[in-house]
Formats: sequence, structure tokens, C-alpha cells
Amino acid sequence: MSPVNLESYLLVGAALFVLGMVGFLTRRNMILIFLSAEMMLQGVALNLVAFARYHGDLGGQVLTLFIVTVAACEAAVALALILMLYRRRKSLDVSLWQELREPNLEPVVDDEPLPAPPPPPELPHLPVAGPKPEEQPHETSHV
Amino acid sequence: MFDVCSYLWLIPALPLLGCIATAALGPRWLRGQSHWPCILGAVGACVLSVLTLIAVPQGAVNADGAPVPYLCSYYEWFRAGDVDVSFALRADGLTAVMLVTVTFIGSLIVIYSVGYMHGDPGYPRYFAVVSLFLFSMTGLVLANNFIVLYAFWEGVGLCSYLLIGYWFSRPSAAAAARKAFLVTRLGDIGLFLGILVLWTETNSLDFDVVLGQAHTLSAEILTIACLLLFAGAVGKSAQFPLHVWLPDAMEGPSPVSALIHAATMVTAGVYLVARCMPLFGQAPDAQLVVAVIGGFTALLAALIALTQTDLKRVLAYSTISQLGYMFLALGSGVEHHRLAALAATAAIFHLVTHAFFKALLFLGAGSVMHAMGDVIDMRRFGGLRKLLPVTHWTFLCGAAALAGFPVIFSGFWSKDEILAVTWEASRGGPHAVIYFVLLVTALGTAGLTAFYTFRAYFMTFWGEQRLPEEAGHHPHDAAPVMGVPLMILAAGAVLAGIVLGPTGLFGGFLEHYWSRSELPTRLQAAEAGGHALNVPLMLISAAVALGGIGLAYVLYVRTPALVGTAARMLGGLYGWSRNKFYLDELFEALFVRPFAGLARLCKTLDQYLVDGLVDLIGQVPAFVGYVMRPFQNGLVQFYALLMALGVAGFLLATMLR
Amino acid sequence: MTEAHAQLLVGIWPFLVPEMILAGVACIVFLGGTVRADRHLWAGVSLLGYVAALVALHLGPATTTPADPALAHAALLPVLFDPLTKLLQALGFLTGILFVLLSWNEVDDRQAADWHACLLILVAGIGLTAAANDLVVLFLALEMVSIPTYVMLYVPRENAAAQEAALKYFLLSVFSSALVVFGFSYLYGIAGQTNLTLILEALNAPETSARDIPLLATVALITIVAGLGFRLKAAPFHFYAPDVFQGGPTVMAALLAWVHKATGFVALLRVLGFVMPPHVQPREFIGVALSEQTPIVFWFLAVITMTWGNALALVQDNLKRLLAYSTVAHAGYMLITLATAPYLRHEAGAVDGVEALLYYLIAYGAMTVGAFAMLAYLSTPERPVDTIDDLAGLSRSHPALALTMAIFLFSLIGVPLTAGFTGKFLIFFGAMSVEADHAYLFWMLAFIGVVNAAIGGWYYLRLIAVMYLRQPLQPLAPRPNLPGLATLIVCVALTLGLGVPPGSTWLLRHVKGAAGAAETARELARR
Amino acid sequence: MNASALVIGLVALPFAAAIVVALLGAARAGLVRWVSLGAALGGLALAAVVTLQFTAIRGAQPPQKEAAATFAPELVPGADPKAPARTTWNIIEFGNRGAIQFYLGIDGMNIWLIVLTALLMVSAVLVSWNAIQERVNEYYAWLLALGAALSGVFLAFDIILFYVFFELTLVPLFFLIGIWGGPERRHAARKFFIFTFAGSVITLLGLLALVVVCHQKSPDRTLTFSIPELVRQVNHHLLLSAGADRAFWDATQFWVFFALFTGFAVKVPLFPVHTWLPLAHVEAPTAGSVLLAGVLLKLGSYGFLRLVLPLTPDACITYGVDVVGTLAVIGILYGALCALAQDDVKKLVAYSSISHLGFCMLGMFALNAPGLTGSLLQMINHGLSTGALFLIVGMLYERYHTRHMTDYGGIGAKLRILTLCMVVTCLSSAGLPGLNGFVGEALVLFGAFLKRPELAFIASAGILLGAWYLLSMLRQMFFGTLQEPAHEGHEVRDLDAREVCALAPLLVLFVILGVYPKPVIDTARPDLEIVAKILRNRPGMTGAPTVAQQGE
Repeated sequence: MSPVNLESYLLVGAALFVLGMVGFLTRRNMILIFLSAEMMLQGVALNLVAFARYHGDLGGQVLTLFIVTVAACEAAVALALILMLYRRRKSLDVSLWQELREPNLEPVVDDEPLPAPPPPPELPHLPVAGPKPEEQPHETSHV
Repeated sequence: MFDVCSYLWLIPALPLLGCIATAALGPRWLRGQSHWPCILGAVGACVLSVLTLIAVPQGAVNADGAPVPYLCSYYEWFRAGDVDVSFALRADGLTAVMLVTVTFIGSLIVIYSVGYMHGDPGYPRYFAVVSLFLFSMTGLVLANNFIVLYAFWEGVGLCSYLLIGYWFSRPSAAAAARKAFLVTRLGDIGLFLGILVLWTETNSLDFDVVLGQAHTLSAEILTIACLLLFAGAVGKSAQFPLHVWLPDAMEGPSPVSALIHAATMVTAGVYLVARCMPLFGQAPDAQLVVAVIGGFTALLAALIALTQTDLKRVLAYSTISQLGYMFLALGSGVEHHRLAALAATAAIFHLVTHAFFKALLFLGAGSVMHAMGDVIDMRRFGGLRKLLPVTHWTFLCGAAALAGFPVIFSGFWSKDEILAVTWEASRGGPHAVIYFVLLVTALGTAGLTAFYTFRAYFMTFWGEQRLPEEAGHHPHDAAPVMGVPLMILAAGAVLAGIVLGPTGLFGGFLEHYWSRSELPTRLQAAEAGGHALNVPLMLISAAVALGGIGLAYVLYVRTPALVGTAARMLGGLYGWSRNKFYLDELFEALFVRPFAGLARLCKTLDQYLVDGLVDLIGQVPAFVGYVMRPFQNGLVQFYALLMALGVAGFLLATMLR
Repeated sequence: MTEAHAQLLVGIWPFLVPEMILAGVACIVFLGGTVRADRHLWAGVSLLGYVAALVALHLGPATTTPADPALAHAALLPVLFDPLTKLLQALGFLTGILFVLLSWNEVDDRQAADWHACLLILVAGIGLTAAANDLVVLFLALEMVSIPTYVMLYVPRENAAAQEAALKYFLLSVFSSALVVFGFSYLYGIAGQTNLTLILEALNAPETSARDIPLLATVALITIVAGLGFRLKAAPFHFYAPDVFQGGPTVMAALLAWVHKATGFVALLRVLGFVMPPHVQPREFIGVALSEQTPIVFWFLAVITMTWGNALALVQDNLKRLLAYSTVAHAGYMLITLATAPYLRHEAGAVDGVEALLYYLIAYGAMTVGAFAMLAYLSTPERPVDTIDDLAGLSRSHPALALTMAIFLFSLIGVPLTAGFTGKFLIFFGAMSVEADHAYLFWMLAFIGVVNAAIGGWYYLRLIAVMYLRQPLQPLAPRPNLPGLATLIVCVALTLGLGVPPGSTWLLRHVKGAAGAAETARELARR
Repeated sequence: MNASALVIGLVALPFAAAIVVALLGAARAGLVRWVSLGAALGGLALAAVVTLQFTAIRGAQPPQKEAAATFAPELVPGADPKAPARTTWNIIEFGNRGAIQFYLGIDGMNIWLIVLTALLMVSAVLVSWNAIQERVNEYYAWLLALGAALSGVFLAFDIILFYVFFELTLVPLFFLIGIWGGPERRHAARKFFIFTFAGSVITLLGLLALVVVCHQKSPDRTLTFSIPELVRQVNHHLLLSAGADRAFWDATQFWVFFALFTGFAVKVPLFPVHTWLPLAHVEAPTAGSVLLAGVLLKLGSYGFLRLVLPLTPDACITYGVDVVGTLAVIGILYGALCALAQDDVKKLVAYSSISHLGFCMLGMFALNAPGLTGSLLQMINHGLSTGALFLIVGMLYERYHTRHMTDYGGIGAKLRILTLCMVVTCLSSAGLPGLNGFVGEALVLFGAFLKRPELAFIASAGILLGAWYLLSMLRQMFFGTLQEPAHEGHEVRDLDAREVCALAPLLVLFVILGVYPKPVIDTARPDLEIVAKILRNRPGMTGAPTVAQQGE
């Protein structure tokens, strides 16, 4: 790989990173925000792989592997968390979560509210066998 | 004889011991006998003073034939750098004369007080403070350096404060005491600054060193220093414009008025200027100020005294007026060394005679008060001649002396010397005209003095007998313990002048000490002729005095109805005199109110502006906090944005550098 | 990988025993938690785990000393055991014990196992961070600290505030992690190595250096500092802190204030070369291998951080929010040391920047954990201690507790006889000791620092004033809580003990030893 | 027992007693009081013994022709056997280059302040006897701790130790004011703490800067925190420096002076930063006011004397005389005027402190022997007089529960002993010769007049104003017709034996120091001469040749 090529890889990596960052800042859906963060990590991964190839050293690729692994871990935690949050607010809109702020400040209200979420899909019916599960109160649920 | 230094310290120490003994033992054990320590101290000091007076002429002389004062250094008070202050006492002619005057009159007055203060609840306190006063006053005249002098100077001021406010539960006494202390202290600041100036120039505080170096100082420095010192004298000796405290000081017991506010303390200013004559004598400009202030004060106070109805106040104004005379004399000591010596001698001579007759008058007034149940307004009593014979005759002696009744009475002789000195001063020199005007003023004042003195005398003792209710049924004349001191003083008032004055005893004794070594200097050039009796001047002054007395007799004994007419005729002047030329009000408006206003302004400023500003600075961080608060709006993406901006900012800053 | 290298790799296992113990116990607790829900049991088990880890640390092999020729290549391993590592590991395990005690009664039986297991992993993460000598290990170690934190933030409490806190922390933490690894990737690109020793060697080598590729180096520096600044709570990367502290459990606030800050600083020390492996010679100064401008970056970061933290803390009424801003401010003071450390060569300065940092970090840990522990101790569900007013009159109802809290607060102010004073003294003395052409910049920094310390005095004092000078509004009724009390006692003992001799001398000796790697490096550089 | 152990005792005894008292518990109030009194008396006895020891040592030394180059404290605990004026007790060591040391000692500049502290502690304990009824053990613990810290500041010869004690005084006083103070106590306590804390942290920087600069300039790179050593080094460098080095030292001195000035000026307090003082004084309990006015304010002026003058002589000459002198004179007049307008008697005394300390600072920045001596005396005198004033005001307040002067009138007829004490104290405060105030004030004016006649000229008005407000207060409250403020039930009695015991020593000292201040001056002279000599040796110090001619 020639240095010229390295630079293009790096540019793409940086672009990915910045795109992810922009997504992180602009998206309001919590899942999309998290995915944007993942995209930033992908930019990093691209950098690392490019450098690894350039230096002929495997360390970068090892780090990439670990980043992917950790990202998976985080995704698991994230989805559990997001699910819980969704249960409370019935929405994935991150701007609903601004109760913790300096006292005496008005909440920030977006002029353009998100489009109404689609109606919840019909849950599949239970099979005939077995007892009907009890409806669990949301408050007591945890991960 | 003993060595002078071996007993000199006892002169102040005995009254001090008396003070301590009275203060410690008085309230609990001595009670009604509290006067003993004080009397013993005073009399002991008096005896020692006389010894000193005898010893002084026998002292050593230096190569020039000038006497060398006894200098006794007892212990070092404090020393830092060039400021070296020892408790050193000196005994020379001036000191000896002052000492004898102070202790002798003091002793008499203390004895008189035994009767006068009898039964007062604060009896021990009175004698303790009087002893303290005698200590301070003797210390003042014995001091051998400026700081010790200043210390005792303040000390007598303190005693004056305590004694004016002796009946402290009277609001007027409390106010008068404060006023006296503050007004004199205003002058004291000048004195202290004067000492500072002299110290800076001569690097010493000892009288001999400072005065000996007087001729090395520049004229400006000398004038400034003299004027500052004189400011102290003006305050203490109640000269215009700081005279306002003295009339109010009559709130104190009468013996105190006699001792402190007539005979001794108020003359401290005269003593100071006389002591510093080597300085003043070489500062003609300062001398002119001294003379003018003295002459003006004499006239002003005499004018005010004309219309006062409070007997003690009349006497107080007359004190101010007589002190003015003394300063006039001192201020006339310009041009040459002989005249300076004459002037100082005249002033001190008048000081001594004045001490006798004024103490006498005050004690007489006290005796009247004592009999009248503490009423002192002359309009409320009269014709006491028969009722109080001892008081009457002694008072008359004093009044005649004060009025300058010719030939016999002491005031005549001493006043005459002052007039003579002023006459001498008006015969030459750049300010001759002014001195002549002052001479005329002094003569006029002499007439006024005779008039108001006898006005008071006639109003009190002549006319039909009237008594206030407070006097009770049987007002009685002075008891022997009060009467005997009165008589002794009366004898002094009559005889002191004729014995000491024309015989040249006093002048000879004192002038000896204004020798060349003390008044070196630019003045030596012109040597004036000897001091002779100035007969024409004496005649004029005698005529004026007699005229004043005659007028008083006419107005207050023969045809009292004329008084009202005369008052109407004088119109505005009468009112001004009656109201002391509105000087108290003027001071109130010029100094007290503005300062009080300034103080209130400072208080308000401090509370709101200064404190507010400081608090405002303290509020800045919190204000910053409020400004930055909106960043913390709770939106997670906004936080991320700020983080991203932070990164971008740091990146930009780092890369652009 | 050479044969010797492989041998060494095998040889490092004994060093890792403590972390393995912790991880093992964590597994036991995780699994056991599904069987029994008993907070005493799982707290006790994890306590045993920490003690075992401490014992293992103590019994384990000594540090890989530079003097030992057999271990000359030890520095090339992915983990490094120098005195700094040992100190931080011991500290981490002690912290674990402290937090077990602190959270003993704060966590429900039902969540206790999860909680304690997460804590075990987290502490293992601290140990690993301290030892990390490879970007990969460092990244993993940092994530070992982060990921349990997400869980712990919302496990003990199930209210909206805790969830919001968890969300904010999670999202921003992921964001900051991305920044850190982005920086790592460029670092890797510059050096072509993931091994930190080799990276530092490369950066400090005279012939090749980061200065040939300034763009990459600068970006790496800034993103790493920014990403780790999130953990330090350095402004403007601190915004989550007040919200998370307020919403999350008190124990977590303590954890974030101390553990995360400590790991962040350690990572910075390692990555930027403030503490270098023994044989690496700094070309000029320590800590500036990536960019000459490192001190300037830290200068500004310190100023912004302490000013921001103090200014906002002034206007707070909520206790945990206030302490959150205070932790920001203290991060600022600590950042002063990083700005000055490059210039504090030993013969110049009387005090080394890294020493001061470590000293202050430990002192800060004692006092801030103490303060949070006090809040936790005083709070009951019926009578929560949220606002400053809730502390009113504490000195009347609980004089001993009030005095303890006052000691923590005085230490935070920096009043003498407390660890906070000695720490601040070392920091400011360090800043004043800088001897360079632009030393005045650092005098100015110290000046801004002390002005901030004075501002800080105001709000801490307000708490003391409330406790001592006001009448109680509604009496607090803390439940008897022996482990909580033990935490307080330990913290107050440390706060006072580390402030005066012999405690301060003892600690200073240890942090000197820990910074010794750097010192050795400079000794070599001088030769 | 080694005499130097006594010096530690001066700090350790009150501190230990504070802990004991705190542990005794609020229930045993009587015991707490007696233990505190015992500790205070013990401290006084220690101070007396130390004074005797010190004067014996000084007396045994041959008089030196030339003033030493730097301070040489005696009775240093842990003294280095080779150099008795140094200690070997390290607190924090910086390698083998130097260490912060536990360096206490006695010299002529601090010995009398120590005695003053010990004395006022006894009075403070006595005057609180009945006034404090709640949280008694805490109160006395803080009071004793304050005493320990105050002694520590004066005794410290290590610059950091000095600062440590300096800061430590804040904590006890914060609690004393805040808990047992008047209605505005919380505000007062916080304002006091923050003001002085903010000032003193900047002072710390100044101190550190000096240490660092000395370290960098010393040829063998040693690091010292010892005040005598720093003084020696700084002046050694100053005398030798030239050219660029000279400019460097000038700049350094300016900044160090500025930093030290900030902290000490707040403490003194000088004019614009004095506003914490009236508030703190008014709200503090009597004992707090006594110690605050009597000793705590001296920390600032003592700091100037011990650190600022010898360590930044050039800056003192260049800026100090103008800036501090002017501020001091403003303070003298402004404080007096503010006092004149007050109705609250405690506030009056507080503002009078500002005025008096203005004299103290004016004398100090005259930079010559009379000024320095006067300044030191003024510190002691102000401690005694204002301490006594606050004691008496406190006693009055205890009887009538009001501090408004207009509520009082003619109390002199009722409370004779109290009035006598008040009159004497006021006179002492007004600088009457024969009582203690005069000598200090006079020397200050002498010194100031030598340096800046115009300043002395203006300042002298303060003498009059001082008498004015004090006598007005006397007249309003004690003289005139009797008018007692409303007091319920109990008959108001004159001073009892305990109160007389609290006051009498001070009154006796008024007279002794007024008549025979020589022991104090003589003890302090060699040490003040060190400072004066340092200042004298600086270029630009013209117009003060007389300092050199110290009478032999």
C-alpha cells in the first residue's frame, strides 16, 4: 500500500467518524444515536486497519477486533437500557429525557415534534397451550 | 543643702503618692478623711518647691556667667532610633517660680476644698484627681524634654476633663468635660506636630539641645515650629479661637475652677511659650501672631465678660482675657534679646500675680455658691456684704487686684509691666504699628476689666440683700478651713505685686535666667537700655482702671436703672457680648456639624458603597455561574455538541498556533 | 515475537492473579445472584474477593524493576508492573472494599449480586488500567470500567431520574470512548505499534518523531485528552456529571467522582508519557512527546475546568449537583499538575507534577468519597438528603457526623491539617516552581488556581454554615448502618491522616516511588 | 525539662485542652469552664516562663555592635546542635534539597505578642463564663483551638508553618462567630472566612514565589522554607544583583509584595478591604471579639513586619510607603469618622480598630526604627486596649442586652467599677500619655514624620478624632442622667470578682506599658534593628539616615 492510499483510507475513516459524530448530534432516536456512535467506531476501525497494513503490524487489527467486540457488548447493554427507557416514556425520542438539568431552566422544546410513532404492531397470539402470562407492571421490571 | 536632684523627683511624686493612696484607700477606708494624702502631698511638694527656689540661685554658672540649670535624669522612658525620651527633670528659675506658684496655690485650694467638698459622695475621687493634677502640673513644669512635657500636658488635660466632669450625672458637666478635652486636644496636636518639626530639624527632644540650636534653623522652619507650638498653647490657655471650652469648664467644682482653670493649668501655655522663648524670640512673624492673638483674646473676652450674669463665667472670661495679656506680653518679646527676656519675665510675673488673685476670686465665688446653695447667677442674689463678710473682703481684694487698682494691688504692677513691654515693642521694628494698636487695645481692655470685675463685685455684694430659695434659711460665711486659705490668698493678691514688682525682686530673679546662653543669637546685636518704670504709662493705666471701677459703681450701685438704658443704647453689641459673639454657634456650624456630617457620610458610604463594592466583587463568580447555567440544559445531544465543539476548539487553537 | 518475548508473556501471569481473582469472584457472584438474593452474602463474598486480591498483590512478584537485566524487555509486554501500577492496584482494591462497605446497605437484596459483581469487574478494570502498556489492553481496561458503570447506574434505582442518568452517561461515554480510540488509532499510525513503550520510544526518538506528522499527533493528543477528559470531568467534557450525579445513586456519584477520574488520569499519564517506562528517554521534557503544545492544552483545560466548576457550584442548591461541580473544579486543580509536570525536572522543582497529581488524587478520593458517603449515610427513603437545606442543624442532632462532614468540606476547601491542603499546596508549589522562559504563565495558572480555591471556599463553607449555624428544619434520622459508618471512619481517617505527618510523609514517599519511573527516565536522559 | 519544649507547649497546651474540653461533653459545663480556665492560665504561665527564659538568654549574649543579617530565634524546639537558631524537625521533605519544617522559636518581635495572646486567652475564657450557656464544650474547644493557632502564627519561623497556622485561625473563629454570635452571625462568619481566606491564598502564592525564586537563584539549589534563611538569601541576592538580574529581582519583589499585601491587608485590615471587620466584630461573641481585635488583627501587621518588610524591601520602599502609607492614613481618618457616626457601641470599637491599625501600618511603612518600634508597640497596645474595650462592652451587653448607645445614659452612677474601667480603657485607647497607647502612637508619628511629614500631619488628626468618638461614647453611655435600658427582673450589679479578674490585668498593663515600655522596646530592638538595617541597606532609601544612629 502506498502512502497515497493510506491517506485516502484515513480520509474515509475520518469522514466516517465525523459522519457518525454528526449523526450522534442530530438524530433523536436513541437507537440511531447509538448506531451513529458505532459508526464513529467504524471510522476508527478503518483507520486502524489501514495503519496496520501500512506498518505491516498486526496490532492495529487486534485492536480493531477488540473494538468490534466491545461495541457488541455495549450494544447489548445499550439495547437493554433503551428498552427500559422506552417502556417508561413509550418513545425513543432522546429529548424527552431532560428532566435532570439546572434548576430554573425551561425545558427545551423542539419546534418540530417527531412524527407520531407508528401504532404498535399486533402481538402474535399465544398458542392454545399454557397459561396466559400475567401483565407485568412496568415499574418493577428491570433488565 | 541636699543635692537638688535627690528631692526634685519628690515634687511630682508626693502628689502622685497622694493620688494613689486616696484612690486605693479612699472609697473603702478613708471616706471622709480622703483629703489627708492629698494635702500632705501638696504641702510636701510646696515645701520642696520652696527649697528648689532657694537652691536654684545657688547653682553653678557656666563660663559665660550664665546659670546652669539642674538636670536630673531618672530613667529612660522609651528609645527607638533617634527618639530618645528620658524621664528627666530640670530645675531652673522659671521652673522654680512655676513650681512654687503651683504648689502653694494648690495647697491652699486643697485645704479650701476640704470645706467646700464636704459631704460630697465623690469625695475620695475628687482628692485623688486633684492630687493627680498636682502631679501632672508639677511634672509639666519640671519636664526637661518636649515629650515628657507633652505627656504631662495631656495629663493635666485629663485631670481637667475628670474634674470638669466631676458631677458627671449632670449632662451639662459631661458635655463641658468632653468639650474641654477635645478643644484642648485640637491644640495639642499642633504642639505635637511642632515637637515633630523641631525633632526632625535638631534630632533631639531635650530643651537645652533644641533651644540651643534655635539659631541654626531657617526662618521658615522656626516660624512653622513656633506657630505649631503656639497652637498647643492656644488650646490649653484658652486663647481665641480655642477659648470656647473654658467658660463651659465652670461646670466643675469651684476649687477646681480656681486651681486648674484660673491659676495653674491654663497658664501652661504661657509657660510653654516662655520656656521656648529662645525659639519665639527669633521668629518675629510667629511673635506677631502670638501678640495679636493675645491682644485680641484679651479684648474679646473682656467684652463678653461685660454682660455675663453667671459669676463664675465672668471670672472665666476674665481669665481668658488675662491670659491674653500674658500672650500679648510674650508676643512683644521681639527685636532683641533684652526685650524677649523682659517680655517673658512680664508674662510670668503676671502669671504669678494672676494665679493669686484669680484663685482668690474663684474661691470667693465658690464660697458664695456654697452659701447660696450652688446658685451662681448674680441676678438671683445681691447685697451679700453683711452676710458673708470674709468672703466679701477677700473678694474685694481679688477684684481690686484684677482691676489693676493702682499702687497697692498686685495686678496693677504686673499689668503695667506688660504694657511697658508692648510699648517697647511698638517703638521699632517692622511691626511697630501693630504693636502700638495692641498697646491701645490692652489699655482699653484694662478699663473693661476694671468695669466688669467691679460690676460682678457690686452685683454680688452691694444693693439690697436678696437670697435664692436654694440657699436655705441660714446661709453662713466660709468656715475657717475655707476662710483661712481665702485670707492667705488675699494677702498674696494684695502684696505680691508691690513686693516683687517695683523692687525688682521678681524681675531680677527671673531675668537672670534669660541669659545670653539661653537667648543667644541674632537678637544680641541690639542691646536695649535697662528696664525702668514707665511712669506715664502707669498713670494712664491707673486712670483707666479707676475709670472702669467708677463706671461700674455708677451703673450698678448708684443708678442701677441706667444699666438697661446703656444696654439699649449699645443695642447689637450688647446682644453679641451677651451671646459670646456667637462663637460657640460658629464653631458648631463650622466644625462640629461638618465633621459629624462627614462622619455620617462615611458611615453610609462604608455601609453601602465600600461594602457594596466589595460584595459586588464577591458576586462576580456567582454571576458567571448564572451566565453559564443555560449550558446545562439537560439535553444529552447538546452536551455532546459542546464536547465536540470543545474538541474542535482545542484542535483549531492547537493547529493555528 | 521472539522466544524471549514469549517467555516473558508467560511470565506475566503471576502479576495478573489479583485481577483474575476479582474476575473469578465476579463470575461466582453473577451466577450465584440468580440463586440467592442476599445483599449481605454477596457483599461479603466480594469483600473476600478484594481481600484476596490485595493479599495476592502483596504476595505476588515484586515490580518489574528496571535494574533487573532479566526483565529488560518487560517493558515491551502489554502489561507493565512498575511502582505506579502497584500503588494504583492497591488503591483500586482498597477502593473496592470501601465501595462494598458504602453500598452494603444501599443496594436492594435483589440487585445486590449484580451490583457487586459489576463492581468487581470495574475494580479489576482499574487494576488493568494501571498495568496497561498496550493500546489494546488500555482500551479494554477502560471499557471494563465503563461498561459495568452503565449497568450499575440503573441497577439500584428504578426511577426515571436514575434511568435518565444512565442514558446520559451511557451515550456520552460511548461518544467519548470513540474519541479516545480515534486518538489511539492515530497514535498507532504514528508509531506503528500498539505497545505504549514502543510508541513512546518512537515518539521520543531523536530521528523520527511525531513532529514530522504534526497533524496526526495533534489530533491524537486532542481527541485522547478530550475522550479521557470525559472521565476526568474536565470542562467542556463534564456536562453529564451534574445530571448523572443528581439522578444516579449516591454511591455511583462517589464512584464516578473518584474511580473514573483516577482511571482517566492514569491513562493520560501512561499514554502521553508522563510516566515512562524505565529505559525510554524523553527527548526534552516528559509528557510532550506528542506535541510541544501539550502543556498549553492542559493549561487552558485546567483554567476552563476549575473556573467553570466553581462558578456553577456557587449557584447550586442540590447537594449532589454541587459536589458534581466541585469534582469538576478539582479536576481543574489536578490538571494544573499535568500542565506543569513537563517543566518540573527534578533538579529544578522541589515537587514533581506527577507526584502532586497522585497525592492530590488520593487525598481527593478520601475526601470526596467521604462526602458522598455521608450523604448516603444520612439519606433515608423517607427523608432524603437532596438539598443543602436538608443538612440544616446537623451539628445539633448529630455532632460527630457534622464534624466528620465538616472535615471533608474543609479538606475540599484546602484548610491546613487536612489532606486537601497538602495536596493543593503541592500542586500550587509545583506550578510556582516552573523554571522556563514563560514561567510567568504558570504563576498565572497558580494564581487562577488559588482564586478558584477561594471561590470554592464559599460554597463548601455554605454547607458547613448550614450544618453548624442553622436550626434543623426537620431532623434527619439516619438508620444504623455499620458498613456506612466504617466507610466514613476510613475516609475521615485518611483525610486527616494524609494531611499531616507522618501520614503525609508516608504518602509522599509512595507517590514519589510511583512517579519514580519517570524520575529514572529523567536520570537517564541527563546522562 | 528543656526550655524549648515550653515553646511547643504554647501551642500544644491549648490545642490539647481544646480536644479534652470537646470530649468532656456539653453536659459537664462547669468542668469544661474550669478546665479551659486552667489551660488558659497554664498558657499564661508558660508564656511567662518562656519570657523569662528568653530575656535571660538575650541578656547573657554580648551586645552586638552591628545588627545581625537575619532573625535568630531562641528556644527553638528540635534545635540543630550546630546552629541553635535552626531546627531539625522536618514536616515534608523534598528529597535532600530541603524541607518544610516544624520550626518554632522566640525572638524579640513575637515574644510580647505571645504574652498578649496568652493573657487575652485568660480574659476571653473568663468573660465567657456566664455569657455562654449552650454548647459550652464546643465553645471552649474552639476558643482554645483559636488560642493555639494564634500562638502558632507568631511562633512559626517556617514560612509554610506560618501560613498553616495563619489559615487555621479562620476555622475556630468561623464557628465562634457563626454559632455564638449575634443575629447576623451567619453572614458575618461567612464573610469573615471568605474575605480572609481569599486574601490569604494569594499570600500563599507570594510566599511560594519567594521560596521558589530563592531556590532557583541559590548556587547549590537548596530549597528552604525557613524565614530567617529566606531573609538572609533574599538580601544576599539583592545586595549582589545587577543588570538583568536586578530587573528580575525588582519584578519579583513587586509581585511578591503585591501577593503578600493582598492577604495581609485584608487581615490588618487596610482601608478598602476592611468591611468584614465591623460585621465580624459586632456579631462575634465577646471572647471572639476580644481575640479577633486583640490578636487576630495583629496577624496581618505581624505578617508585614516579619515577612513583607524583610523579604521585599525594595518594593516596600518603592510602593509600600506610598500605597500602604496612604491607605493607612485614609484608614485612620475614615475609621475614626465611621466610629464617630455609630450608634452601636461594638461597631464603634470595631471602627476604632481600623483607625488604630492604620497607625500601626503607617508606622511600619515609615521603614525606620521609631516607626517600626512604634508599630510593634501599637500592635500590643491595641490588643490590650481594644481587647479591654470589647470585654467591657461585652459585660455591659450581658447586663442589658443592647448595644445601642442611645439606650444608655449615665450608667456611671450605677456601675462604678465598670465605668472606671471603661474610662481608663478609653483613655488608653485615645493615646493618653502615661497609659500604653501613647508611646506607640508617638513613635509611629515620629517615624512617619521622618519619612513623609504630610502623612504624619494628616494622621495626627486621628488623635483628635479618636478622643472625640471615645469621649462621645463615654458621655452618651456613662455620664449624664441615669437612663438604663430595659432589663427584666434581675437587678443589675456592678462587676463581680470574675469580671474584675478578666479586666484587671489589662488595666495594670496599660499603666505599666505606658510608664515603662522599656522592657518591650529593649527586647524587640535587636530584631527590629535587623529589619531596619535591611531596609537601610537598600538604595533609594534616602531621607532616613537617622535609623542608623541607634543609640549605643
